[in-house]
Amino acid sequence: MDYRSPGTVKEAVDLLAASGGGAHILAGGTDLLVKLRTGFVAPKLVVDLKAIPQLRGISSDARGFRIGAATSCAEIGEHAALGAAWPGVVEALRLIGSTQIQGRATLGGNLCNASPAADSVPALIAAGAACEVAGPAGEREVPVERIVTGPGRTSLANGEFVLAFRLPKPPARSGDAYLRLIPRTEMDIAVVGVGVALALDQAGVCTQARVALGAVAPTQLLVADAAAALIGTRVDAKALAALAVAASAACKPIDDKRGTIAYRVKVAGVLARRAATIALERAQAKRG
Amino acid sequence: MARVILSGTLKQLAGGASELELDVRDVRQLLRALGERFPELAPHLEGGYAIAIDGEIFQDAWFAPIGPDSEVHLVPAIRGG
Amino acid sequence: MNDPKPIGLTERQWKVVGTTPLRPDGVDKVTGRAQFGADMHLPNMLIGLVLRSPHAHARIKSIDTSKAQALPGVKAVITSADLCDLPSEFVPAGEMMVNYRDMTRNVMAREKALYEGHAVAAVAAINEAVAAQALTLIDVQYEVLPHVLDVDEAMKPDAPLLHDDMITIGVEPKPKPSNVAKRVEFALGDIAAGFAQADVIVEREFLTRPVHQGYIEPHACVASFSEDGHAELWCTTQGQFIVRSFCAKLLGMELSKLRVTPSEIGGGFGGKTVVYLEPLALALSRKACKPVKMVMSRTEVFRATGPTSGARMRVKIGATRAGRITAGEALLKYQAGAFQGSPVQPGCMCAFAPYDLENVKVVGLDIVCNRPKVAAYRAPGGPIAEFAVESVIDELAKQLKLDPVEFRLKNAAKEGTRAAYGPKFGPIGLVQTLEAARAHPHYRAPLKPNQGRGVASGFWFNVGGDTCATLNLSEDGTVSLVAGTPDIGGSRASLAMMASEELGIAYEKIRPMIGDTSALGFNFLTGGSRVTFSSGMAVVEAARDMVRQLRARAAKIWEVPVDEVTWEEGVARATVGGVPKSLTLADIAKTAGKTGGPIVGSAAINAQGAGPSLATHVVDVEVDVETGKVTVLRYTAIQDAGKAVHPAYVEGQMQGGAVQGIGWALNEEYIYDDKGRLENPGFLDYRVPVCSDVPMIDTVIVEVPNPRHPYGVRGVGETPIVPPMAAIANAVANAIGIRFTELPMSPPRVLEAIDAKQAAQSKAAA
Amino acid sequence: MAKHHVTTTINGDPVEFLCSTEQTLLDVLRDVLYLTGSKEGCASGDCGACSVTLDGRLVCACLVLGVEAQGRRIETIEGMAKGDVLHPLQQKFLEHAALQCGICTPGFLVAAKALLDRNPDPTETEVRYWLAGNLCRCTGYDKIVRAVLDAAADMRGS
Repeated sequence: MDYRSPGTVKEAVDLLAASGGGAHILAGGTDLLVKLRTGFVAPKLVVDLKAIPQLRGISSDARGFRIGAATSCAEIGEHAALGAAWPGVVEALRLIGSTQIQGRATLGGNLCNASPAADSVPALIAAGAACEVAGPAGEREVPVERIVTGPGRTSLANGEFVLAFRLPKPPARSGDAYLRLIPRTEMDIAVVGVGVALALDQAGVCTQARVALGAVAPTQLLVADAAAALIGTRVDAKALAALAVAASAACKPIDDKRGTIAYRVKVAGVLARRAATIALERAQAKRG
Repeated sequence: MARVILSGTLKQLAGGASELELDVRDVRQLLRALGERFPELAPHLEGGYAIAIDGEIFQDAWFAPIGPDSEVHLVPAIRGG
Repeated sequence: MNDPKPIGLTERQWKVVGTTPLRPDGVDKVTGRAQFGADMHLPNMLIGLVLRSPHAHARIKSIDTSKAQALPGVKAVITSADLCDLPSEFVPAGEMMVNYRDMTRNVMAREKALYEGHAVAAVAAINEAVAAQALTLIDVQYEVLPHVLDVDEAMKPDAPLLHDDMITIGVEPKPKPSNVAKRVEFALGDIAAGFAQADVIVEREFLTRPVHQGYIEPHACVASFSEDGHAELWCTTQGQFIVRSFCAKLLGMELSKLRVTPSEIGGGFGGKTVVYLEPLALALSRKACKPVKMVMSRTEVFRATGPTSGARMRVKIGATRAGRITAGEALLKYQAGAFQGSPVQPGCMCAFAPYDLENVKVVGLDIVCNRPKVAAYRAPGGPIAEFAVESVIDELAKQLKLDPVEFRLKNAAKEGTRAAYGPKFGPIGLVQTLEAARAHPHYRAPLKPNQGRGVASGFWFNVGGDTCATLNLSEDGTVSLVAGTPDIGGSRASLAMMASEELGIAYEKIRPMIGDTSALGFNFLTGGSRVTFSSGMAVVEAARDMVRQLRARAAKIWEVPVDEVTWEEGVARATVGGVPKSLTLADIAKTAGKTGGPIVGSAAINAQGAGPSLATHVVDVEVDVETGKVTVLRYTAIQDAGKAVHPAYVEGQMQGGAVQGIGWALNEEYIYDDKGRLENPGFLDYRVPVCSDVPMIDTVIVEVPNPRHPYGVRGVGETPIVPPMAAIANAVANAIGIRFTELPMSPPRVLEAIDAKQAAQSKAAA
Repeated sequence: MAKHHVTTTINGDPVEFLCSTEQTLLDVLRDVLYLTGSKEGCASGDCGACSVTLDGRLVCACLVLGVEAQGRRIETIEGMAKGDVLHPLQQKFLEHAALQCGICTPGFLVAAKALLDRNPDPTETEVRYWLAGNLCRCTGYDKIVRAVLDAAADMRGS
């Protein structure tokens, strides 16, 4: 197994394209190294993307925020402006693993590992985030929810990788939140994860909402019915109850070692309600 | 004569005898006496059991004294983690 | 730091015992210098790896190692043919009764692989990569057999048999072969008459699942066999002497040809009282004539070592309206794993031990199934049975409208009480722990909705056993202390403290170490909460032996009879010709060569008289009724230590045991797929408590001295894991009105029960 | 596949080593450089016993490739005491009896130091969540948390 650490996007694209699928991308390594150790993957080549400047750091412009795909969660969590704009996204990515994992794990890795339970993904989807994707055919922008196609599978073509994440500027009077259920307080994989982003008009009526669920289907789900339950309401108890029902109804989970179907379905509704309540409080707090 | 009490599995192996009086002065004499009276019991006594003499538990202690009025229980040896 | 102030009941004025000096091995452990099992490197060392069965139950038709053997860099390949086969009989090994037929088969499968992860072959090669490649070249032909994982399935008439010749011991007439290895029974009084006197009877079924000891350090060893048939073994173990016994037997060696040196040990909790890698490393080294290092991966630790039993139990207890228990009955069915030897017997004995009962009957069954052979885990057998009993006790108290502490006090065992397993107790401290619980501010603190408080008590025997200790007096008056029980939690400190107390010299003047198997006579292992008790007793005796010699030397120097020489606070004194004379220990040490030679105090004992330790725990929980998640809010552990030599380490045992119990109660379990393969062999999905899961664990040390120990010591290490499961179940019942009889109380299980209760309520309302 | 030649800094010292791609930083520290203070408890980032800092960031050495150490700055438990002076955390762990078997101790100390370097006055909850990636099976965490809080107080005072 060889290791390369290209310094430019082109070099990385060429290496990956030339490997014909025999290469594996290394970003934070928190998933890859475990897979290497257990023999789950045995690539001929590991391509470390962390030396490419475009994949590192956080910047903002008129469109919003750009987060390099290989930026560690610890670094992202320390970015005050991002945390103020998208607290739900930041709290989600701060939940990925321990402090030690935070020092290494990246948003690009969390997404492209394509686990249905990845914590950052429902929050990014709810926030309407997109990926800058680089590849042999050049660069393109793809909504986050279009990347993962199934457990361990993505829509990225051979030689493609995620360069960065684009988060829009949050609308006025908006808020987002992410909640997950794990058996312990830390160190677990989400049994259910729910990201909610919503915006209110001046009267406090919800005008926009996005609700995304994790760990309840082969991919994260963007649930239009759940959003519809909030839009046009004051996010009151009745709307929240309807949201919970819609979230639960959207689940297509499996029974596995981390949870049962019945449990995931029920808790998805509970967490959707609780996350929406937090998002609402955050949106209201921005009113003044 | 010491009062010797067998219970559970040992009682079964001793053909149901639960209590007997034995003229023994220490643990080794006790084990010998039991083994002679109940040959089925003998292989189980070697190491697998502790002897409680008047409430105090002895393990692997042949010469622990047994008094003439002692109450003696055979209990499974405990090892712990 | 918080200064532990035990509730002391001893009269003696202590100088060192009861203080909290820094541990002698501490600096090595905070700087990374301490050498644990996997830290040993030798020149020319090979790396050994194990090939493990992918099947839960399979006949091994053939093993072809020729391709692996031929791989460049491979130095040795072994199978079960390289270890001795031994007859099925329980023979004494050191102090344990061991069935070597089972042990040799557990270490390396012979006729059959009996669990997923069962070792079937091993290789030693010049590095890990070559060894790993060699494993893939070993061709094992299996005939996969139906498997059985749980006791109920294993007891069905048509269940697949693990051992075709297993006849249940303890049943007459002899039954036909089954998976039930043994039936044990303990009875007192007349159970039917007892229940006839009861006004209230509670009977419940319980289910617990196996839990792993979860030590952070995986098993590891280095073996080095020389061409002349002598061998050295370094390993992480709770007992270097039992490792020597086991390995010598499995390799067909004389004991004197094998020296075992225990490394620092990274946790054991009972799980390092057996051998796994050690005989394999020795056999590989014997073939390769080079040192061989073997270290388990975490996955291997989960698939092939530990755990303690899962169990199916039925418990029935009756009591009068006045709150006196009239009868207790239990049926305990424990998983043994692939070979007989679950801790069901001690489980039976512990079940009702905290209570003064006239009528008791406990039946235990030891049942094999296609899981790793269980190993001891902290108070082996006790926590399982006492979870069931303490849950029923709580329910009875509720039905009788009695405070649960009050109900326990009405029935608590005390000095003179006949234990359910036969003998009468000496002085024990259950009543004191219950009274301390009742008096604790925790017991009266207010609770909010969905919060509940639970109480449970626990019992463990503690043990003594073969123990040696040596005190070598150096020329400068310092002392090196050699003990034979690996230090798993600070025992070098407590042993040095006892030597200091007895000799009357400063704690810092005594350097304790753990000897290898050539340094001392036989020592039984670190386990059964015996180290501070037994090695402590040996150290005190060795110190007294040294003091006798010191007084004799002083007497010679002063030319007075020895009985005129006193020893106090490290100084020999006598009045010689009307003049008071004194010699310090250092003075005598300086001239020891001239007065008769070096001074060595030693003791070699079989420590008897271990005193049971009892505990009462109080816990507050909060239940998230929408997700089923249980959070521990507050925890207080109260325990009788006899005498706490180093109270901070006693507290540490209580806190650690409580948190292990919290894990057992809430989240820890093995998850198998339908082929009998473990799905969660790692710390990600085998969920031990993490730092943010738990609150501070308050402690109260009670001291009811053990009259059989010179300082009153009882063991303390095991009892703390006994009460937590029931205490938490009782707290959950008080929080949400639902009684859990199944562990762990994980969120899906709790939510399912809450939903079922709500469904039943709305049905009743409709 | 030829081995990689890696130049790095460990505990302030320049270090060179050879490693294959498969070898983790933990493998290199323990088996190549004999810095065995970092422990392997799981090799999957779940126990924290191999905690080190990489350019000041707390990481699990088992989840870093050895070759990634090129040009980086690594701190391990072996670099924590300065000469014969223990770090306040090391001293407080001893005073509070915050270790029993001691296998997790190096990882806890490295992790706790990384916390106090960033946050000199953490709350109990912050300490507990920061250290949630470090498993201890012996102590129940109580004395560890107290030791960290006490060390923090001491370091603020000095």
